Amino acid sequence: MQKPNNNGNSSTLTPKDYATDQEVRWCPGCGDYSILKQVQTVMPQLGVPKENTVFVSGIGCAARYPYYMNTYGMHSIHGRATAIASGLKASNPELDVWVITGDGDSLAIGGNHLIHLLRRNIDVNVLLFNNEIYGLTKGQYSPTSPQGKVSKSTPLGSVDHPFNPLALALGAEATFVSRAIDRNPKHLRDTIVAAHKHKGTSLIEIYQNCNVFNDLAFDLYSNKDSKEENAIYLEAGKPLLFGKDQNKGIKLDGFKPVIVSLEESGNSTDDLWVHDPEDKIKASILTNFFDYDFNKGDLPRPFGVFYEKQRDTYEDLMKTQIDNAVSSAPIELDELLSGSNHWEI
Amino acid sequence: MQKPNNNGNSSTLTPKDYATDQEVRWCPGCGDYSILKQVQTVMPQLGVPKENTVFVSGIGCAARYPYYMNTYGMHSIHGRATAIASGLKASNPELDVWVITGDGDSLAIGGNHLIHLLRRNIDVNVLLFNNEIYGLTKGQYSPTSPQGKVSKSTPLGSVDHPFNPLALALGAEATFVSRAIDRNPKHLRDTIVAAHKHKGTSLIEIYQNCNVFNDLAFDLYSNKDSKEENAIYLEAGKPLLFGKDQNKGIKLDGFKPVIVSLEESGNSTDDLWVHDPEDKIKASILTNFFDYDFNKGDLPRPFGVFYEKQRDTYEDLMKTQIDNAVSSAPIELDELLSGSNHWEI
Amino acid sequence: MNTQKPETKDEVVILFAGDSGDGIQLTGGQFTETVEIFGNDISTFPNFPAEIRAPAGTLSGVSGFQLKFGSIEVFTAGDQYDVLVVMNAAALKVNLQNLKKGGIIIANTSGFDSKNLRNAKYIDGENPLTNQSLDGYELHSIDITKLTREALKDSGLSVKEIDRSKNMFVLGFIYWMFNQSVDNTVKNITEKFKNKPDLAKSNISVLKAGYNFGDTSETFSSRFKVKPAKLPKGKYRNISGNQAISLGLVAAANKSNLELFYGSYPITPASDILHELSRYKNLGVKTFQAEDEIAAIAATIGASFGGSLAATASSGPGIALKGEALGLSVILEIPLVIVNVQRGGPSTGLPTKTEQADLWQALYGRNGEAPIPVLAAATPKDCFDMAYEACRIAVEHMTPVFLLSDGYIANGAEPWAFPKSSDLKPIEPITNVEGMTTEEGQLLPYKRNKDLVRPWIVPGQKGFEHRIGGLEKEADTGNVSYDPLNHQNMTKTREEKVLKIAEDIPEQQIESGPDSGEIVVVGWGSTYGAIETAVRELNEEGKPVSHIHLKYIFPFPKNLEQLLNGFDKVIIPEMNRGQLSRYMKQELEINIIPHSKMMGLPYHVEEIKQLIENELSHAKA
Amino acid sequence: MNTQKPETKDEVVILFAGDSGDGIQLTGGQFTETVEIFGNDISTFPNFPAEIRAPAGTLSGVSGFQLKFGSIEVFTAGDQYDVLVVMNAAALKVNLQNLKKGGIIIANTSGFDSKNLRNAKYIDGENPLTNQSLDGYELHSIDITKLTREALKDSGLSVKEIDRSKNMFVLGFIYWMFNQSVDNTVKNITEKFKNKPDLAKSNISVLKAGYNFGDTSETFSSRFKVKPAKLPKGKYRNISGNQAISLGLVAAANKSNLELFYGSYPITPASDILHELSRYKNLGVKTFQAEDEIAAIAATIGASFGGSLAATASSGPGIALKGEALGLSVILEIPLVIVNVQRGGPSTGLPTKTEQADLWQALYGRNGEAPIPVLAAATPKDCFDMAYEACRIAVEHMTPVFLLSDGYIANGAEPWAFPKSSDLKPIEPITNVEGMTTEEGQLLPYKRNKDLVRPWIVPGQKGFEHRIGGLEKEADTGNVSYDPLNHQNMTKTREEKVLKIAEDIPEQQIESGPDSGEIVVVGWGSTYGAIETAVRELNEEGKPVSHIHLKYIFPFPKNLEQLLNGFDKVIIPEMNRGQLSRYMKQELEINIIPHSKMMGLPYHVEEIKQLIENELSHAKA
Ligand SMILES: Cc1ncc(C[n+]2csc(CCOP(=O)(O)OP(=O)(O)O)c2C)c(N)n1
Ligand SMILES: Cc1ncc(C[n+]2csc(CCOP(=O)(O)OP(=O)(O)O)c2C)c(N)n1
Ligand code: SF4
Ligand code: SF4
Ligand SMILES: [Mg+2]
Ligand SMILES: [Mg+2]
Repeated sequence: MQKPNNNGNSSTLTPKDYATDQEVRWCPGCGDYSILKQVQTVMPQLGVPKENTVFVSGIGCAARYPYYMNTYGMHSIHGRATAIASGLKASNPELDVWVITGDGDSLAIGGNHLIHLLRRNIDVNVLLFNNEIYGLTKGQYSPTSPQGKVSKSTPLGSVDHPFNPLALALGAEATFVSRAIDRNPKHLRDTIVAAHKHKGTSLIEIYQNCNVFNDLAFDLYSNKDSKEENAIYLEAGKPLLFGKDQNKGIKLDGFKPVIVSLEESGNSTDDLWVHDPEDKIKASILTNFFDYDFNKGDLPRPFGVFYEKQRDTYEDLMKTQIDNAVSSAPIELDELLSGSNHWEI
Repeated sequence: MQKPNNNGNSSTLTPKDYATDQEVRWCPGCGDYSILKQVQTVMPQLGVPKENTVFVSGIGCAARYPYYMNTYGMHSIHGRATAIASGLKASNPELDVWVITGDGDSLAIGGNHLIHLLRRNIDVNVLLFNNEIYGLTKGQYSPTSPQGKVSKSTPLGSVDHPFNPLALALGAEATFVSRAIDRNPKHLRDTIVAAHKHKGTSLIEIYQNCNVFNDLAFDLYSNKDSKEENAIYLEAGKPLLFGKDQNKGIKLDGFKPVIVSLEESGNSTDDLWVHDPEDKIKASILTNFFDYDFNKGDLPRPFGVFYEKQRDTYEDLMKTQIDNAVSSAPIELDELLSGSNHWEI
Repeated sequence: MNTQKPETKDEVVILFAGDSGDGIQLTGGQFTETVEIFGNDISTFPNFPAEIRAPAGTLSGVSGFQLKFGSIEVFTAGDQYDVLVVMNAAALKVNLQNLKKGGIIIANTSGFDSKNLRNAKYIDGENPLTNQSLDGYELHSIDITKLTREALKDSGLSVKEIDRSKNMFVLGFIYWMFNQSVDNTVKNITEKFKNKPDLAKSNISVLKAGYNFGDTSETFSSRFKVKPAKLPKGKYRNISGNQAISLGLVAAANKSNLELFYGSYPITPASDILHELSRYKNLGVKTFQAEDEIAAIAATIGASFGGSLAATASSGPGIALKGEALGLSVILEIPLVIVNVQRGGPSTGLPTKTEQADLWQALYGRNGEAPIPVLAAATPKDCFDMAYEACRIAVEHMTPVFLLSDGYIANGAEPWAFPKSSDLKPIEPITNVEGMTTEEGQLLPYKRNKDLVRPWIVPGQKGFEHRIGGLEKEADTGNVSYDPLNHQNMTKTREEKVLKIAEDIPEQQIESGPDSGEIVVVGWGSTYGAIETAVRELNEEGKPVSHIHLKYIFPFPKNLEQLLNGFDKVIIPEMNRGQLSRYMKQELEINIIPHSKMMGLPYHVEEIKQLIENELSHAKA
Repeated sequence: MNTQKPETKDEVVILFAGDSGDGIQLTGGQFTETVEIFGNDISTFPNFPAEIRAPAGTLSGVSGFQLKFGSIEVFTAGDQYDVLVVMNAAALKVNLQNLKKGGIIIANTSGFDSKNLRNAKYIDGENPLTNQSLDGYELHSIDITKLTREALKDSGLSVKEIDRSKNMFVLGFIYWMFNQSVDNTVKNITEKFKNKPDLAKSNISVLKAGYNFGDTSETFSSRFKVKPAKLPKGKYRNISGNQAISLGLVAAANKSNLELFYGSYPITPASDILHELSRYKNLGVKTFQAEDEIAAIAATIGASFGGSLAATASSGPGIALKGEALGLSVILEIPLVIVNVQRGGPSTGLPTKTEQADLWQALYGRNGEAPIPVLAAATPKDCFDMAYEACRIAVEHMTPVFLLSDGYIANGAEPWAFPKSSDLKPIEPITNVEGMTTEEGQLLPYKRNKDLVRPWIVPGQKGFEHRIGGLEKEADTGNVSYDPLNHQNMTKTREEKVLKIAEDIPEQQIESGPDSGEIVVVGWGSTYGAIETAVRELNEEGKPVSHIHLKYIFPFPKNLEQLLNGFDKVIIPEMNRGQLSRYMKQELEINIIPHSKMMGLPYHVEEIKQLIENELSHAKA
């Protein structure tokens, strides 16, 4: 069977080369368009031949994505893209494998495969389009919808407490945990590039607006009137700053994150929490930003790479094991068929 | 349909009343025996009529458990006990529902239902018998087996990075997270009582020795020669102490837990980390104790209640919603059948 | 003033088509309600695009609502349209082929601008409204957009808001055309926009503008009048299949004095049952949106063990996931209703199209010998009866029960002479635990009554503590047993228990046609309407054929074999590759002529007639 | 010295039984190897207790290893034992019923102390070894425990260690009894305890002590000699069904130049395939222990898309979970092998017992029209051939393929004249992409060859980028299509593609008996041995009946119908409630007499003979 090789290079490709002839069929105004565009934009920079790139998705609006990428792709079944990608990458580690999934696809029916992928640390890139709703099935609440959500299936409001996807990922031993948003294309592109660079499973939760069934769910973080006060962008080695003209920061009071105004005297950037994506405990505090309930306003929502850690990938360990076995105890098929204990009649 | 009531009381019952006439069929020496015994011992103290108690299990050695409890019970299918218990408790909140599950049952095939149960916070008690192996199917590695585990299915050692079940539970929005061990019966009983008291899903990870396929996996924490140095028992409001004569403690150096000797001068109990089960971040640090790799010996393994938080249960919210609907917009079946828009011919 | 005399017709098929954003479904629904109240019998067939909202004006974005209404009994939404209402070029392109020769087209001209024409892939922007290509039809081009804007020019609303009400113009116009009153819709609008009187006012004025446009313009050659149908006297309402299933479940819970617990995971076209039931909290209905289909059925198994009337629904792929848990419910012997609202397969297949290809899955899709009764609903309103029956059988025979529906009847609607609750068959849970202990006091939770049914011993009952599970169990005691003979006996007993249900269901009726003869058409599920219409029409033409429609597929009604033996040939048309045909072949000795349609669409009456006539002429040859 | 002349027998059935802790399986395995090397044909049937290790001495803890070996061809492990070796009272209690009248019992007396008797539920501690109840048998009580301890009293080992080798005593004794040499076992022990020479020494001395005990004691009335069987000349090895499946998969990967990717989740009795394959890392085999069965098949779908020969195995309940993903593999049209090692159902059922009740599940257990070829292996060694065939068909016809095995042949073993790799049929993946583009350069990944097979275009090939998925696809291009006629065509094409496989499989053979006649017994799967033995014996008795064994169940071999038409009656015995019978009824016009055995146990030869003779005498009556 022909095997891909990664020697080729894609530097001559342009974003357009990644578009297919299929009509893009998301609702006009859907956040999915931006995400598609950003991925197509960064693809040529990643140095991977187009023919070695595979997009695997489950089912959902988001999951139609592979049809629009002129690479290899599979639009599979609901919730299983992560498991399919696991087999694909483990069997053929030369491929550059991406998973496209929604909040229902990855956290409802596909929750188990997602957490197992994360713990195994197979080197695939997971783009989780979180619109806090089931789009394709026309508007039921999802495992990320806030409690009390009124939806098609919860006319009086949902009673489920939602998942915090990034906290779940950390709990599942993820090695790359990040968040981006459809409406900040530059940051989204940077995050995709960083995720791709990470060797091991990388998860990007992408806030994505479903303008038909859950419009403005993330408006606070994308609307130009509110985003500066409500979104904070994390950069490794940099203090946690946000607000208009970066006039606010976050400080840790013990384990408790506190907002400080840099305009008030006595507060300096030096006291602020400096982002360290290698610190898992700090990453947990960041993922829990929306759990803290402060008197003076909520904490801003963090975007960027929360956590990154190097750990052997499943497929590398598998390969090493096989290579060692092949070289230390080589065997031919005929030897295997005859077994160690045969006789003649 | 007859409904249970909780007015009865069980104070006249004895542990023996909870035993059935079925022969207990675990391997001689299996840790499951102790767990069965501890549960039977505390049952009469819980104030729940026997007939209102239900044990639901999946499949595995552990999962044979309901046959040995003279209560209502269901030995269901692999991985689904948590989901079955969810429906049982949501439909019939008067019942006292317990889930018995193994590490494979709850974290391999049943991983998704477990994390969804935890986020929904349905008031059931989950006893997760973790023996770091698939016992019933005779010895394959499980999602909690350490990397490199040699087992029936991994003759050269497993390449999977394992789950940390309690970290996963915290990431899944659990409200009661604890650990106990088969070989410390008193502490196990206390933990069971505390878990039962908690309103919401309570999870106890119970280290359980499978003496046939994974003997001595937790020997460090149960062997009398090593347990004092390697196990630490958490108590709310108390400093973290362990070692022979409690001569060592744990201090936090920033976010980093450090072992200090109380015999050395300059170290006092006052500097030690005081256990606060309401602090989720500290609970995360505790769950990650086996990730830290120190030069001077590893951290001891914590046992006890890591985290506890009050949050509305799913079934209470569901009931409130229904009660409100029934009282604010009462309706008869005939009204429903006719609909609001009917006509006569 | 137009004084034309309305033409009287027995029945009319009309299709509203346009972009999803054009409010097509709403328009169709309103019109349906109005003609129903007027007394017509109706049958509807909404046809959604596969995408949530494909780009405006494109072929894949066309949404349709088909309606047949008549003064005679109506069984299908019709094969071909008398009237085609199109809001844009794409809607015309997609639907023209099914317009009757000489049929009427009502087209919104502003939906035919150059962009629309391009999107609809009309070559070089050729406009069908102006290029004579529609000469064979009665074409009425109206600039609905413009007229709507004009009607509301003083309303103070934005253009976007105004454009959103152009469906009201169409509706008003169609009311005029079919001689119907706008009153019911006026009432509905007023109610809907209770808190926004401005919007109510503007919508009503556009509605009336549409009506008035018909009344004042002189373009129209024909105006229809459809007399009320001769439906039996009684109280009626409109109902879709998914609504009817929901009501059937609620009614069964009510009549059996049980709480209804519904566990489900959304999937097209079954989700509406979840939506519907979640609105009945005021009847104590518990709906549980699970994390997946396995959790959904597992939760219902838990709820059933806990004493609720438990049901779950899904469509093919979701049902596939429930197979293992179904086996558990079989061996536990607890009541459970599983609804499969079928759609096109295999795999994700054609998720918004209808099909009947999951019959085998229902009959056989589990490991081991795990017999489960299978029922199938024939029409939207029949979904009520069959859901009720599924519950009754589940509860009274302590067994999971499959109910098959499909996308066609699930979304389609018809008038329903709804029953009084007091007229519904009683449902009696087997909760009597007397005699369920041995003399030594041992509990026997698997001791059976004469129907081989064990009792439902719900937790909470003192002294009846017991354990059930998925391992083979000893007869009577329910204890785990590996005994070979016991396994053989239990396997047989579970089978016989299900077979005995044949004693407890109605005998098979003949829907139409003689009791015996040359040809009978046997159908199941949503092919009902097409077969019944075809058979009636042929009977009227003096061609004696009969129609038998199976609602109980496993077990069969007791008299089925005997009935079928009265016919020489049994034609079985199915929207699959012959699943009922093959299943019947293994059960009965009859001469079966299978027919298969796998197009994601219901059978046309003409197709069935053709099928029968082929056989009739064969006979003559 | 005992100088008795050994009695010569054609075949002997022996059952070793005791606690799981008694090393029964090991003893059986060693004995098997020895008699095989000697040249006997054998058939084995290990029978494990349901619990991992039930309490010592209890009825539920009895483990058994049954072996039939003979100088004639042996097809089953035998109905009744000639010799019963029991290590304790429970083992006797459980197995006595199947000992032949006058058969030999070898009992370890220390396994019959009062505790053992109580555990085995002998009333009031009555000891069957002493109370004359075994008078009809040839009873030999030996205090094996004591003799073993004595043999090792100077070894320096602890009592616990010593007791663990008492199975060696039994083995030595039985070697003596059957006139076999201890040499092979001595060799094996030496190898196994390479690094523990002490243990090797002690085990060997106990083995010899057992042999010598036979040789010196005077208790024995008979000593057997079974001559070597007249197996065809060649090289042989011992193989179990699960081993054979593993080797079949590896061989197929090797011959097709593909990497083998095996994704699975453990389940009895399929887990051994995972265990076996995980040992072949040195052949590049990738095994993926998934988090559940869904992930297992999903990962194999990924691996297949990625160009590996992908396989998964499970047993009934796990297969139930794979239904949805199977549908995906059907519509994707990618190669995949799915093995079901069946066990007793429904639900968890009888997990350690055998059954054939998942045939329907394999044929029908999916949503939509999703045809999948179904093969079934007949004997342990046949598992190799059929696994190889499953791979060949999957790869050359781009389809998932089901292979059915069951607990009986999976764990049973027999001698196998293993092939040379160069003699295996070639397997040729359809990877030729020439002609798969239109003139305009559009890729046509669903363009088909004459067998209707599309090409396998593995990622990594420049210029062949394409997307596949679970939605219905347009012919040739594979683009998503909702077109009604296309769906009908694609549905038919997928079916025809599978039906065409009938052209590529061997014609059906008759195993034994005349080519036509009154009666043929049709079997599938593990009933092979019992049927073949019964039919041969009847033929020898001058009663002409035939045996046809189906290995290709869907599609059937082309000539099957014609073959069957040569017989008046077709008897189909199955370990289910008649699944093949019913399936054949829907496919063929033949006179079927179904027979069902649902006891978690294989058919006995006598049962099959009885069945046939009943029909024969009916014929006469
Ligand atoms: C087995 C199965 N169950 C259910 C469905 C129906 N279904 C399709 S997508 C979906 C959820 C979509 O939500 P999400 O993953 O958040 O994607 P979005 O549409 O919001 O992008 C559901 C329930 C299905 N296709 N298959
Ligand atoms: C659907 C299904 N898949 C697989 C199995 C086989 N199986 C039974 S128990 C088990 C794992 C047991 O491990 P664990 O849950 O850790 O329980 P333990 O036996 O160790 O107590 C497996 C794989 C099954 N019974 N059903
Ligand atoms: S329904 Fe929502 S998520 Fe789906 S395409 Fe439309 S806007 Fe996007
Ligand atoms: S196999 Fe292990 S876990 Fe199972 S009963 Fe035996 S000792 Fe216990
Ligand atoms: Mg979503
Ligand atoms: Mg375990």
